[in-house]
Amino acid sequence: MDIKDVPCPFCGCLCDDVKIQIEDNRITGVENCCTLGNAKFLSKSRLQHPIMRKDGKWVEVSYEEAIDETARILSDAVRPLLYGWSGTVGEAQVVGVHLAEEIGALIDSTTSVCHNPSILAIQEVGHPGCTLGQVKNRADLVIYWGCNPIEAHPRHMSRYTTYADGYFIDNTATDRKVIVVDIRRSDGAKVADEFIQVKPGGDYLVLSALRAMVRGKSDVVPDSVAGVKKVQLQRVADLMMKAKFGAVFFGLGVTMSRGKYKNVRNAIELVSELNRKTKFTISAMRGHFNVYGFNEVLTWMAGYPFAVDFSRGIAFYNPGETSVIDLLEKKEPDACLVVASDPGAHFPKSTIEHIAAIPTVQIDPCVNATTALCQVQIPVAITGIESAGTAYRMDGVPIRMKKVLETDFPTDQEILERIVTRIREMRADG
Amino acid sequence: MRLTLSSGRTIPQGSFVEHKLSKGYQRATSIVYINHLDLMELGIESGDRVQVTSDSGSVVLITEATHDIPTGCAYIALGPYANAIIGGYTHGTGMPDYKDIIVEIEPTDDPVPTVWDLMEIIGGLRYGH
Amino acid sequence: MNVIITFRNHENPFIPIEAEMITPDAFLEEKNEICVAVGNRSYPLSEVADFSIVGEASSVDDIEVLIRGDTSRVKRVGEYMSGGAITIEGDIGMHCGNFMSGGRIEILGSADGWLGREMKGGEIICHGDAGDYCASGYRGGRRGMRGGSVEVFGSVGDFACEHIAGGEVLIHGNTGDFACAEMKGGTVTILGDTSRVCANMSAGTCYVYGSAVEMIPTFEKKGTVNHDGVLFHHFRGDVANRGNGDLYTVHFTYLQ
Amino acid sequence: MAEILLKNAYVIDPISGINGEVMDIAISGGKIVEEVSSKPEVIDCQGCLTLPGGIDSHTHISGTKVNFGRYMSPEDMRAGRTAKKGPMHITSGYSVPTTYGNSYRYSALGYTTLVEGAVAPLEARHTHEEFKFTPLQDSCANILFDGNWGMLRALEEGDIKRAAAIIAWTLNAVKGFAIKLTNPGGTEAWGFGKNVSCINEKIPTFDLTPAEIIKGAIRANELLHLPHSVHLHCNNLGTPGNFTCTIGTFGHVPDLNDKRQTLYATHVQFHSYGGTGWSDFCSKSEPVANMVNFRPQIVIDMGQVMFGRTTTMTADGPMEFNLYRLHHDKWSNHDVELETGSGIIPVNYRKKNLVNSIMWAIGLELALLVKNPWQCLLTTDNPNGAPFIKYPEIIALLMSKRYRDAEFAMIHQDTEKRVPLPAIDRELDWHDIAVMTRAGQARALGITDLGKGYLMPGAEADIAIYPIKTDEIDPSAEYEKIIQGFARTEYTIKRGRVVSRRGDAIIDGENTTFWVKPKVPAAYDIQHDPTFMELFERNYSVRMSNYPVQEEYLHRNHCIETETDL
Repeated sequence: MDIKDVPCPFCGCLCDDVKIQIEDNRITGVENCCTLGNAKFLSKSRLQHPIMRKDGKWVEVSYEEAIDETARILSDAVRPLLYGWSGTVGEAQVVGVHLAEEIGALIDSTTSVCHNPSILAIQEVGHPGCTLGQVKNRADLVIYWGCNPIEAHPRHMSRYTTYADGYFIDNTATDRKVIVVDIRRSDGAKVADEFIQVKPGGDYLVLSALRAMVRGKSDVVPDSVAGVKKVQLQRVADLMMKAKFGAVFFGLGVTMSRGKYKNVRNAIELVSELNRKTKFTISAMRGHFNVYGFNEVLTWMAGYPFAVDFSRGIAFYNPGETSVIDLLEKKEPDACLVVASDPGAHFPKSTIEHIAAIPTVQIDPCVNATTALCQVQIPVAITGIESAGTAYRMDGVPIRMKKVLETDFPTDQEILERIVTRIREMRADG
Repeated sequence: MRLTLSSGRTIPQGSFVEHKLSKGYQRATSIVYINHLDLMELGIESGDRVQVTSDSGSVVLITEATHDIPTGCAYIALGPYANAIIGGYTHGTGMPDYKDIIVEIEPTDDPVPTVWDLMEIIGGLRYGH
Repeated sequence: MNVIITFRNHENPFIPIEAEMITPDAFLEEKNEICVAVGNRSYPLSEVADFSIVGEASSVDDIEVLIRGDTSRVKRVGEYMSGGAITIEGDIGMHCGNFMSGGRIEILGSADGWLGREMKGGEIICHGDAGDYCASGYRGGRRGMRGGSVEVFGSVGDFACEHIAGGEVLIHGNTGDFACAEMKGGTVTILGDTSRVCANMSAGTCYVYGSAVEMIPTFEKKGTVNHDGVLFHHFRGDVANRGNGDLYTVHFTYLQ
Repeated sequence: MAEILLKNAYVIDPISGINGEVMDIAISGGKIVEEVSSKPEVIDCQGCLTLPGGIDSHTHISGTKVNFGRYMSPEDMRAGRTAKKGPMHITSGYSVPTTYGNSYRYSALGYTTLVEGAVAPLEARHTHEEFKFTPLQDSCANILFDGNWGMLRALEEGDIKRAAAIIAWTLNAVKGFAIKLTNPGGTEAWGFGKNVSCINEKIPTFDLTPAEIIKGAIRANELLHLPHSVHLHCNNLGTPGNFTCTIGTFGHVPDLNDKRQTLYATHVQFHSYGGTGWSDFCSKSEPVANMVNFRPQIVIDMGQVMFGRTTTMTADGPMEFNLYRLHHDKWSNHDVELETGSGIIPVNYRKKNLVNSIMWAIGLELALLVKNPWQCLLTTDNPNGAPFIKYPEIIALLMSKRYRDAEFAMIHQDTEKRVPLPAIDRELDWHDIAVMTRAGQARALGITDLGKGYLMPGAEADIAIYPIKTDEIDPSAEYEKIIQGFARTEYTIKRGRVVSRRGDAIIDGENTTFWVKPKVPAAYDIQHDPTFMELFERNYSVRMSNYPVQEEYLHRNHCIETETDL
């Protein structure tokens, strides 16, 4: 059996044109997908039963016991942390937010370690953006800044930018210019019309220089800025101003390097400035397929996109204080629930040391690095393959993920609802 | 030798992301990409192992030579190996320094640890096998 | 009135205590029970600290609060205070003196992040170091500190005086990265070194007696001036932001 | 479902012709009935003012743009935070509250039905997701067609029926309620950073003028027999001298429907400006109101501005960019491929600011100069003119000349020379207010047949009981009591259940989403039309099969099927 137009549950591109072949409730073929998505659709390894650490050993337990233990851990905690969320759908995230509200928890997502700085910047200066189809149809200049679509979002260029057919673009090969800005000559840089190599940590300075040039104030800019010659900067500023529709995409090279959100802010302000001359948009290359969805859900429910502390009964937000890395680094949480992400593989060592030191429960289909750090792991259906729900593409377009395989595994949402129910029962019992 | 190390996504790392305990993932995330000239100065060849040490920690990695990274810099896929040398301080922003980390690099014959090893060092417990 | 609060060692020293009720203003009203939050639980102050009150006060300015013990994780002390004095013997946690409009806070140790955030008046003196976002604004902020003064004898972290719109700040040591980012008013004096100072400033004045490293490349050089017996390079900017602020620095370097 | 008997209710129900009668209202099965069985729950209203549940016919409460307004505004979020209380979830936000915040606060004001004013079809799924968490009000989504390539291409070809077929398919696909046009043609021009100046200028990409788009959409709307008329945000919002554009637009509107208006023009305050620039900016509420008085086929809403901080958000991307250039504060923009645009900026309307003062006056003038209250409905274009929590103050301003004069004395002193407000003595009465806040909306939206907006047997039991005794208050003098009385109901009843009591929500609630499904003959079913499919295939970034909003998003809903003339 073939199923068409399946959205891919890997990256923020959320390509929704994937074709899946299924035989005997197994995926036997995948078409239109990239290497990363293929690997996910065809993956076969998974955890088969809930497991719990007892006397220094892993033992298989029932779902009921695992959920009981989770409820007990979370009820007892004075500063519980609910982390992850980007690899599941909105319907499960909603239950997570209600859980956090109910037990006075901290809740944060993988946003904290990817585009957190983009959000802080947007909160200072806003965000001139658009949907990806707008770029595909109109952009005659595409700028990838501190991101490498070929490795992180392999179909971004073919679906939405460089190689995509566009309504107003007669010939994508000649009518669309591509600029890449990076500290290293990435694969993306090799196919660009212009490559700007910036010294590590120098993005902010280069962006300031471009803003001054767009304002016609080139005279103040020194001959070289963070490794980039002034003549190249002027050439790029002119290209930007001459474009009919320019689209900037930026990634972790901007958000993670020194200055963090100030880099993003400067990029946004460059784009805002360019809108006085022509049309320009800027967009974050969001990583997980539904990392943006969690930001949306938490925002409409609590008012903030990530890093919310419910411990005082209202929503308090202050990244740097209520965000996951800072909390773990300061050893604040006394219990942790990890859902649909793998901090063990992606957090600095000192912070996961704390995850290992406190009672931690993980809800995830697969054994991963975090498995080693938990007390309990509850396996679930694979979201977007074995369970359906809503995900938000990197540009905010909501897409319904499909269930293409039958499974006996419960969904994230079901497990979370059972945990909430169990906590309420425990409280009612005193 | 002192280099500025950045971490980021790579295709091999992404492909194995659902198989974090596999050899493929270990391989994909334990390679440090260094400019040919810097490798020559270190007196080692592409594929040799190095001890990489920052203010926050130390880990053994496998080198791979490249021209795409300028001298004085190094690159590693994000993952548990990179994390061993990344600190938890976020400058009050919530985002740790995954980029622009100053590291000291020296040749070593020590083995590259497995992902389970890295997790057990910090108090974890491997599952299975 | 003299109030002495001594924080006891807590069972789990890593869980912060939120103590926004500890202000001279709160002790003026007798009936006020001072409560603190420890994680998601709330307790009377007596649960975590011993405290004694000696004498009476007819106005908030008659009240002096002395805080002792391990207070490095005690947050929001002096929030919204309008007068009187708070002295902290040791280190203090985040958000000390948030929104303060009058009175005086003296910290004998060091302060964690967000010291004097969005402060409007009064005085903060910190004898040790201060963390990130000293004398700054809040997330999404347009205007940070608007009045009063902050003096730090040690060094401060990153994003010091971010969004500052008024008041005076004196830092004896160094600052981290992005001091005075988005500055809109007020005066900041840095006796040590600083990095990417005054990025995107629109107005206000900043003096750097040490070195400004990684100068923002979009400031206009206006020559040199003598101030306080020292020769400063005068910059005007940030041109990228149509800014008209003044940055004076003794030394500077660009990242070329 | 429980039965309720309201006793001694002082009822004003304009649709049923009741203007101040003390009566009992029986409720059963979520509806108003002739009588209830022996043991209903009895609520003694003690002569308090009892109205049909409030209906907001133009507000921004759910969806991509609204949520981005929250997302980018932590300073607004912290300005209005409440803790969990009984069944109430936490809320955050002042001008763009969280969904629960919107729902609880609207409920406290007695509102039971809300129309989200602008939804891009591509992102409609998001709006429906948020509707689910706005539990105490029924909801409808106005769907944006101002830059819809499929519709514009059909209009360009002069094929109204094809345009109607595309509208029908889209409304059905995204579970929308009505056709919304925001700055028609302007949002398409904004795709390349341009705008259109007024209704007779050709737009880019398509051989059409805004006037042709508006007229075409109106005809398509009537071919589809949609419950609501075309819902229009005129071109040129917010620019000095735009009143000529507004009047010109109104002049193009035929009278095609005997049950309701043919055009609903929203937030007309923002479209009633005189002057050639900001220096001679002035009110042109008189000519605009006169035009409305002469044309019963038009209904407008006020778009009242109230002083203080708020967040502006609209699909009108180019307008928001102009506003950004004036304020130089944060600016967000979000163009939606093949469909529309949007922009958001925070603003602070200040009494000391002359332009803001004039804007404040214009909204009131429109409400006072339009003779028939059924033709001018009360809105702030929430949150553009002000957050909806200001409605009680607006009601008081309309009912009290003395209050208006007191406020007028506080605003910029030059306002007097630029506006007619001080010379207007009219004071609206309780009946006028009931029309402008519920009955008029129900009729304009075409939802009276669904039991909305009145209190006779057969109606939905959506009822607001205010702590107001009309015979004990002189609205003209005691305007403070008007404000207090309308700020918090004694009871808000939604579909036969008390959902809110003295300002607090007391149950979780479960809303109904209303959407339309025009019955289109096979020849006009665009779903399998090769040209339409190709448009999708080539230009959209999502697959056509993934575009429609699935049934899963509707929860409780009511599909309004219409017969069409295709």
